[in-house]
Amino acid sequence: MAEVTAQGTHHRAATRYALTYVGLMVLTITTFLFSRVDLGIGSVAIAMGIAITKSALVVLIFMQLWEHRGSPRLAFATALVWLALLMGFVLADVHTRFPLTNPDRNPIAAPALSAPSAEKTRAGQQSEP
Amino acid sequence: MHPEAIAESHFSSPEVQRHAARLGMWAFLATEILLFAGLFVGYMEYRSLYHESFVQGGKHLDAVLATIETAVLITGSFAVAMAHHYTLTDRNGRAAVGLLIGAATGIAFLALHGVEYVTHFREGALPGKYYTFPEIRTAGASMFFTVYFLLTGLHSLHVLAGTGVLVGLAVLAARGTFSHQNYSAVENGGLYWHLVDLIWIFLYPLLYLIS
Amino acid sequence: MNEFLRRVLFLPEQASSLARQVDQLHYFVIITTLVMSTAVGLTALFFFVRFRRRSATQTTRHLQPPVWVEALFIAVPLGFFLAWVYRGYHDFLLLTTPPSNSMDVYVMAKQWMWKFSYPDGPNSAGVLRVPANRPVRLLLTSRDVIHSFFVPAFRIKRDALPGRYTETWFEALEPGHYPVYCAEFCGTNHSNMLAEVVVMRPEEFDSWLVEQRRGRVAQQDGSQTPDEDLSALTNPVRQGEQLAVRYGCFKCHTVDGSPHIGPTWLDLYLRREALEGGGTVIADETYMTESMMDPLAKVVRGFNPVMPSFKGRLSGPEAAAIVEFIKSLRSEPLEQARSRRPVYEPIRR
Amino acid sequence: MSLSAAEAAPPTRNYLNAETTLRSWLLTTDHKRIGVMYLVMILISLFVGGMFALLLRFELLTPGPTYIDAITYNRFFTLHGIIMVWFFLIPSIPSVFGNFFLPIMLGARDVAFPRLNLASVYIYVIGAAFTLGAMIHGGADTGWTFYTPYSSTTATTVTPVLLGIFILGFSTILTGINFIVTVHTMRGPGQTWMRLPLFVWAIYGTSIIQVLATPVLGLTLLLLFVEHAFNFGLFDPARGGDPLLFQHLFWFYSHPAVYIMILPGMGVISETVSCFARKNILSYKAVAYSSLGIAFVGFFTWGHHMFVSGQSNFDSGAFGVLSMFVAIFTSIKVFTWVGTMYGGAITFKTPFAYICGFLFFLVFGGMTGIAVATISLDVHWHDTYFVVAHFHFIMVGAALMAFLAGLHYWFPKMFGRSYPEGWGLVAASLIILGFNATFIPQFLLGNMGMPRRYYNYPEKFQTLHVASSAGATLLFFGFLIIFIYLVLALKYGQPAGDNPWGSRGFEWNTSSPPLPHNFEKAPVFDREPHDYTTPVLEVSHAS
Repeated sequence: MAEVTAQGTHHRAATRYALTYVGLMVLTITTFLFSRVDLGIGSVAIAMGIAITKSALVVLIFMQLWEHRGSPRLAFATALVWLALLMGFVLADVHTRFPLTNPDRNPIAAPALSAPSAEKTRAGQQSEP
Repeated sequence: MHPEAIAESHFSSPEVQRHAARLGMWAFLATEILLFAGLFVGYMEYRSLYHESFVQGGKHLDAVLATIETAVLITGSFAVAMAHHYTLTDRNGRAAVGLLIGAATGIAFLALHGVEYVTHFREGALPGKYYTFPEIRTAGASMFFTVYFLLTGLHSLHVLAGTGVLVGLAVLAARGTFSHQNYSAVENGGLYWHLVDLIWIFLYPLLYLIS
Repeated sequence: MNEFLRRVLFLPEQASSLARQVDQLHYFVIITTLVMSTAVGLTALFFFVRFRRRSATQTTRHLQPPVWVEALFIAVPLGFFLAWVYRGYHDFLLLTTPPSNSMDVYVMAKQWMWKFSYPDGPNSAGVLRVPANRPVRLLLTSRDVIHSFFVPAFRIKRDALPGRYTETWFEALEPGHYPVYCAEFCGTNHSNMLAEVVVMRPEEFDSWLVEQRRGRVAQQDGSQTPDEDLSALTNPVRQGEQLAVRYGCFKCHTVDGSPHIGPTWLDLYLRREALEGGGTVIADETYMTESMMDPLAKVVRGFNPVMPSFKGRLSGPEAAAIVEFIKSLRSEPLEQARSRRPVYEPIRR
Repeated sequence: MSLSAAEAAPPTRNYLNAETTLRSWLLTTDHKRIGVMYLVMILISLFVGGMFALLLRFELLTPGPTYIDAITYNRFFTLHGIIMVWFFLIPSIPSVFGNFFLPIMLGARDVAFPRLNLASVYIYVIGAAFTLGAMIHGGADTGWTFYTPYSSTTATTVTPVLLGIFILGFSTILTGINFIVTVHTMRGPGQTWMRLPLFVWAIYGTSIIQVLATPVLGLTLLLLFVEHAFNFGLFDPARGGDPLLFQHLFWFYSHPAVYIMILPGMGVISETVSCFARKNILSYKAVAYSSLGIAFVGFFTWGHHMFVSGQSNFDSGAFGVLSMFVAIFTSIKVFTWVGTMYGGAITFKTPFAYICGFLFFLVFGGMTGIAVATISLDVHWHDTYFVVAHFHFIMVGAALMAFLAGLHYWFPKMFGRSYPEGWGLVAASLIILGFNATFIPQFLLGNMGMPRRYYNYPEKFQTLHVASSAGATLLFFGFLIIFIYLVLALKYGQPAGDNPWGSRGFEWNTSSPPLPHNFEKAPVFDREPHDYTTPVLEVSHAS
């Protein structure tokens, strides 16, 4: 762990922080402007991409993860892996469930069961999105 | 003038003690990330179940105000990073100023966010059974605002806690306790503040921008 | 052999088509478990006798096993476990994928009872009549909390989620009575929430079904608790409303939330009421029934105690019907994913 | 060697008599005193939780109501679960033996953050106070799993219980962080990762689980509190919520939590097997890495609690296969322990009796766990007494017996006196016998289809329930005997030397009870722990 002591290296740290700050502000404005333009699925990818770059800047520079190798990085990486693990399995479950176990997507409730004749007609019409 | 920081009796050297404090803080940050992980999972699940309501909900939220809040938090992060830099160069006065600016941005963020909450309360766009907002009527509309209030509520609590920490550190810095040997407290306070900013960096697009 | 092992392991009879197949894997797993744990126990005992300490200062060689021994420690158990889970998942898919020619039955779980209704025929509580040797698909739902439909004899179990549907299926082999339990904790009388699957010969079942449809059978089996949409006479909520009119409850209680002589019934169920003279109470079934019989016991703050007692005038079921009516008065939020009526979901093969 | 009025232990200075004011105990930052305080608190929790277990077993003697009504029974099994899981099993070995022996085994003077260590004690006390308050007020009746929507709509006092466990979660997180940093930064000279005692590896693995799993529990309880109080509808299907999301979040914590309970027990057994077989552990790397293996792979398997809950078939299959991988780490450890006895010099002392019990119950309990994770069998067994018997085999049979093995193995080191060997063996056999009599019938009850958490049950299950209740009383007397002779041994026990078992574990280098700062001069680690190739210096007069 290089202990930052010499005055010179400090000076560079200050400018590095300033540059990161400017970078973050620029990215914030760009992501806001991109959101005004509707690009469909692309807008989600761009927004997420910019968010990841911004968070990488904050973590590596502001939180000095760039200098402190070893166990701090391990702790941060494990937390992200566990986040992905939990999200992956829960979303996989939600998307592959018996369709009727998921909440009702279309606002109109399915017609009530009462008259026998309704049984046949509904069989065709019940299409799951 | 700055006392050579003697390592606490049971550490082998001051450097090991700082490394221990840093590792302990990063382990604590891992728990914070996993605390929000549960809520992000809830957001992703209900977004995939109620896509329509989440899109309309996202549009209804005020993206301009959110952008200002993001800028405020980033400025706070920058100020705290500079404060950490100043403690490394034994300039406690400037460090105190940096920390105070950080705390001020925290309060500003909470104020702006309070404005948002007030508009939602007035409109009736509230979670669960309190949801009486007429414009969005698709299935799961109240679920968007449930997830919105839980995510931003928990985050605001963390901003409040972070502001308290920064004010405490500013008072200590003003008294000149920190030095290039003894800066672990400012570093850990800064790490916590940057993490709070990190979580908002992901909240901001997920809630306000994606359509 | 199968019968012997089933009896030794206290397993209930194998009354469904898949029960025997599931039990075969059960025997294999349990026998390996017994063999493994006794082997470990005996080896430890043998080592203890063989290598007991002979002198207080005895030293031992530093043993390091060859790598293949450690690899064996990993490979052999892993082989067993993966074989089990492969066979287990194969059986599980059979257990949860109903054949396309199965007959549908809707199962509605309610706090502490099971109600069954056939798509185009009768419904009943506590007794599920099915034909033998014909697959039956159950579409499970619940009206309040999570319950779990468990028939030990068929080796099937599936949770019933409130407002959602889950499915399971079985094919009974021979006629008989098989108990049904609720396996997911659901409150005070979780242990009384029993039901029974009555398996009949196919032709007997068909004639029973026809009679049910024509409604000619004078006495329906089990207590007749109709679905919400049937005529007023048999619908507790509608019955409760008419009783409230007859006993003049609406002279003091409103149903739309507006203030009146007595507390409004809108959203009253499970609301925390502040009482006259301090303390609060949650307006659940017990409080409402008690207030009908002895209104002055717990008067809500801000209302004067003028309500007459209905003890002796209101019978038990009538009071329960009025409580059902009060419970149904919930302010409809603008958007609510109400628990839908049973719907037909084509069976994926 | 019966209890004789031993002469007073020579008054050498140690951590117990260095300062004896109450204030010195309450404000101590000495990891040994904190370990002793935790020992007292968790023994009280064990006693209270055990009482609830007995009350439940007596109620189940007859099918109908025996002496309490349904709602009280539901509250009793909820509190039995909560107290045993969170207040006894999770803190038991890490907070007591971890706190006491981790710094000594590393050659350190104290843990990395001593003040944080004391804070976690007081957070435990506050959490216990909230739950005690809820208990007196009537306590929740939802079971320790708090499944929604029952837990969010029941009128019983769920909130203080949630708050109590939420606060307790912080105590576990702080202990976890403390131990991770201690192992990383405070190892003594020459103490490489491959020379760490296996107990330290097990505590390190457990701390990783504590740090990574407990926050998700904190969030789940927070969301449940919000749902119970304000009905936001996150888990309420009527408002579009998904009850299965609660189960996913809850089991994402609770399955790794069962490894928090068993992993430290495995660490204790690794130490005690080496000592009483007087032989180095068979394959050190395999056992050390399987501790980490359990810690990491333990997080991939939570879905096997939800096979019948409406979870998708794909997820059920994935979780079933992954559950098998976490099982091989346990089997590596078991084969290594039994292999360690080969070529050893075994003496049969009380800890060794507990080791034998532990081995049999871990293998039998673990294999029934794999049986339950075999997806098609779980459909029949889920939420029946088979599952109850399985996890009691692991929690009581394995984890509690490992705790007792550790308590007897380290009692001389912690208090300077040795317990009566004869009574120890009597109590051990009573416990092993009582345990079998209690839980073997429950396996058969599960096979018959007797569901869990049933207040009254059909007639045909009664004989097995009576057998199980009889076993439970036997178990209770076993624990009572232990409690009595250990408390008496504190005062009247033979003064034990610095190394009564002749063990080559590093913690036996200090005096017993140890000095306030463990060592005069920091020990140098030049060999593997438990290396018995050279004769032990001090002949143990105990054997």
